[in-house]
Amino acid sequence: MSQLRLEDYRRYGRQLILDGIGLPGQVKLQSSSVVVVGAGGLGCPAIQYLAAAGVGTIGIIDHDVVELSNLQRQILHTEETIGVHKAISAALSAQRINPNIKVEPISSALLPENALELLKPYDVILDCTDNVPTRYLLSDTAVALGTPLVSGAAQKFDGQLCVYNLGKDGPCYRCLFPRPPAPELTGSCEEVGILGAVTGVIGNLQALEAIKLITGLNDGKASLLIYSALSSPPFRSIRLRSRKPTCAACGSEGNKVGTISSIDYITFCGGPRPDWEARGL
Amino acid sequence: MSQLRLEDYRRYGRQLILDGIGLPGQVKLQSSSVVVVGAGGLGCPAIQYLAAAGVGTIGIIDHDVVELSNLQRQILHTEETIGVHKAISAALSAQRINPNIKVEPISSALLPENALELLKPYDVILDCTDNVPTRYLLSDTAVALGTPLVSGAAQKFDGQLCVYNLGKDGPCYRCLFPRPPAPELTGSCEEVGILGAVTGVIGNLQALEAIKLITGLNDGKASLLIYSALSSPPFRSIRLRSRKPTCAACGSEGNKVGTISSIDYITFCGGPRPDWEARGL
Amino acid sequence: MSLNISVVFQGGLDNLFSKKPSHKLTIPATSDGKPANLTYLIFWLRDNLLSEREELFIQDGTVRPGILVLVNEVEGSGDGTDWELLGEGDYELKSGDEIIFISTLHGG
Amino acid sequence: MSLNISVVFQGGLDNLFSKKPSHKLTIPATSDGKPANLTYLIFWLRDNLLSEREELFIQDGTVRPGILVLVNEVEGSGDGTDWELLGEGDYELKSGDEIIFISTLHGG
Ligand SMILES: [Zn+2]
Ligand SMILES: [Zn+2]
Repeated sequence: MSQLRLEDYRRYGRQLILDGIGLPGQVKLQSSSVVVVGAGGLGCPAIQYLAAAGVGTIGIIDHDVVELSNLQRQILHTEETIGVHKAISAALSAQRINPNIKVEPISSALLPENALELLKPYDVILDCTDNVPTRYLLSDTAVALGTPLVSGAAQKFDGQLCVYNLGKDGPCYRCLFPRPPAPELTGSCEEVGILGAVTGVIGNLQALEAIKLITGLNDGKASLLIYSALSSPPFRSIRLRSRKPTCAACGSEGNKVGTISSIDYITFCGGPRPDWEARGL
Repeated sequence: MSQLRLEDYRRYGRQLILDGIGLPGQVKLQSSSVVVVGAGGLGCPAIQYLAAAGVGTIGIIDHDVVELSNLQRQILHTEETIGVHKAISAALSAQRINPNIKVEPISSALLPENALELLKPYDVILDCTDNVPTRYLLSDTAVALGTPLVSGAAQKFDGQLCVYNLGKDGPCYRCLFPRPPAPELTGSCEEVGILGAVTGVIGNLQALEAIKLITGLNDGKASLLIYSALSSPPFRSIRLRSRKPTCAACGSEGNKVGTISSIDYITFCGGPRPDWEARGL
Repeated sequence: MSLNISVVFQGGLDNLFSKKPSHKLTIPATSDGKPANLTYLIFWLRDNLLSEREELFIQDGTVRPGILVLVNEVEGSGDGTDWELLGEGDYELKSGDEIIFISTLHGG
Repeated sequence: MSLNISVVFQGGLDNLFSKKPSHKLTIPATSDGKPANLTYLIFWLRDNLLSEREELFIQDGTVRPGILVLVNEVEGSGDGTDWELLGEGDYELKSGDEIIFISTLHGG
């Protein structure tokens, strides 16, 4: 078991004195690994607070490069890193925040062929992606690996947060949404507006859920948090049902209904476009 | 009225296409000024998203210097700026995020003698401080200036958010809490534990409220948001009453009950200690 | 018998319903005397409240993939139930019910 | 007559009450036959539920400065009322009431 270095007692002092964290919690954080898929609007704030809290190993998967239009919300990137892979740019910023942790940037696209291998080394997966197919791929892979998936999403003034595949009974993304919506209905990455601070709130909450999972502070009850910055009240929590026995991904053998189609995973933003013909369109 | 530069259409494109922001909203953000009091756990994420969104002028008031124990949550500071004034360190990071805005670091303590003068130039005030006396000083000053005050607070796993002095009828901090709690009961700055991501969530929400105020997206109804990271549900919203006619700060002339004592403002963390004798202790 | 219910649209679905997230509605009785159920409500909303782009709300006789339907989600108590637990579209509405339609978000 | 009420402590006040934020309580009738009001509840909580440091909960015959008391705050509807609107300590409790005690936070 790793121990804290002397200066870590000073660095993490304010969380070391928390009931529920303490020295054992800090050692757990230091020994744990979290992978953040997507170093964009959600990934940046999530990475920031995971790094600051002392999570020992942070993987960052993103194959995009930084553009000027990202800087309005992706606060780990700067004008200096325009054109650099986001995974690298975010890793540099994360190491500035905490030079004592290990950051592993991965600048390849997450694909059905490499997802299991890329995600396997990590204790917790954060879904900070910006598109439906990768969300299904991440959920199905998290089920296969038995890894909890902290899923965030944000559009316009709205956000959503959920921990999928939580413990023995927690539902997966596919339990709630068995079939993906048609790609032509969800808008491409470019079209949808987003206020930066909304991604900030959700990404922050994702880091927090990861920290709760690692330190044992999660209550084990799956719920969906819905955020709407312009509504009153802005937050709603919805208790979720258990894992669905008929779920094509996480259901029990013999009860599964439907199959997981590889077409569910097509279309990473900026990647291959969906096969419209195959969808009868 | 200032106009956007050509590259700003690219930089802010994702929020320019939002219903409710658009070009007029972006121009309002660019023409507006926000002052963040406290460049700590709440101030850092707030500054970050105000800067990224293109708020034209950001004042940062903090007289502390960066310490290693801050880095677990104050994500604009780094090991390189240990020993530097937080206002300066945060300003440097804010300019990295957005070189096109004006950042005004102010490294002096906010005191009853200078509060009016320091805060007067700004359209919105963010209370990101860490102590009770400064919260009263900020609220009373915001009332005197007629400026909305976006107040955040965070301790341990809990946070609170409220916009005080909102519009004609919104209550001030003193309407809700007429008398400060005794300093010996609230704990000093050092003693209280705090999880970084909790300050992140609240600081982010403060930036968001400021952006709503500036762009006219605030619904004008005062409410208190209560956050508890370990509770289910984690957020509760509480509608607040109107301004209290008897409030010693914002009440109507002739109806005010009680007076504002200068002792309410004593004890900036690391500053002068309260006069225990005067308090009969 | 007509029913008074609340309907809430979230995750951008309000854009399809005159950009209004909350609606207090009086749903008329069914014409065939059967109890009004969720499926009846969904089609009634299409015919009477939907302002645009039906395909973003209904597909194959139910809400399109990516929409979650909740009945009487009670905040705080956390005892909301999503509609699959209630027999999906067969859930019989009663006066005072609150039905929430949430579209899953995918942006990041 | 005894009353069944819920009491919630937030903002760190749960630490004074066995670290438990939510309590379902049965409050006995007053001994003098007067209706049980908020002031009665506050003292009953002190005598029966408080586990430590009374001065962090009560001062000068009411809750200490920095504590907000809400009666039947209904989430979502946003129609909670804080107790000053209800005549402060004179508010008469009824069965089913939810009373929330919130300590203001000051950290940052
Ligand atoms: Zn499943
Ligand atoms: Zn007032």
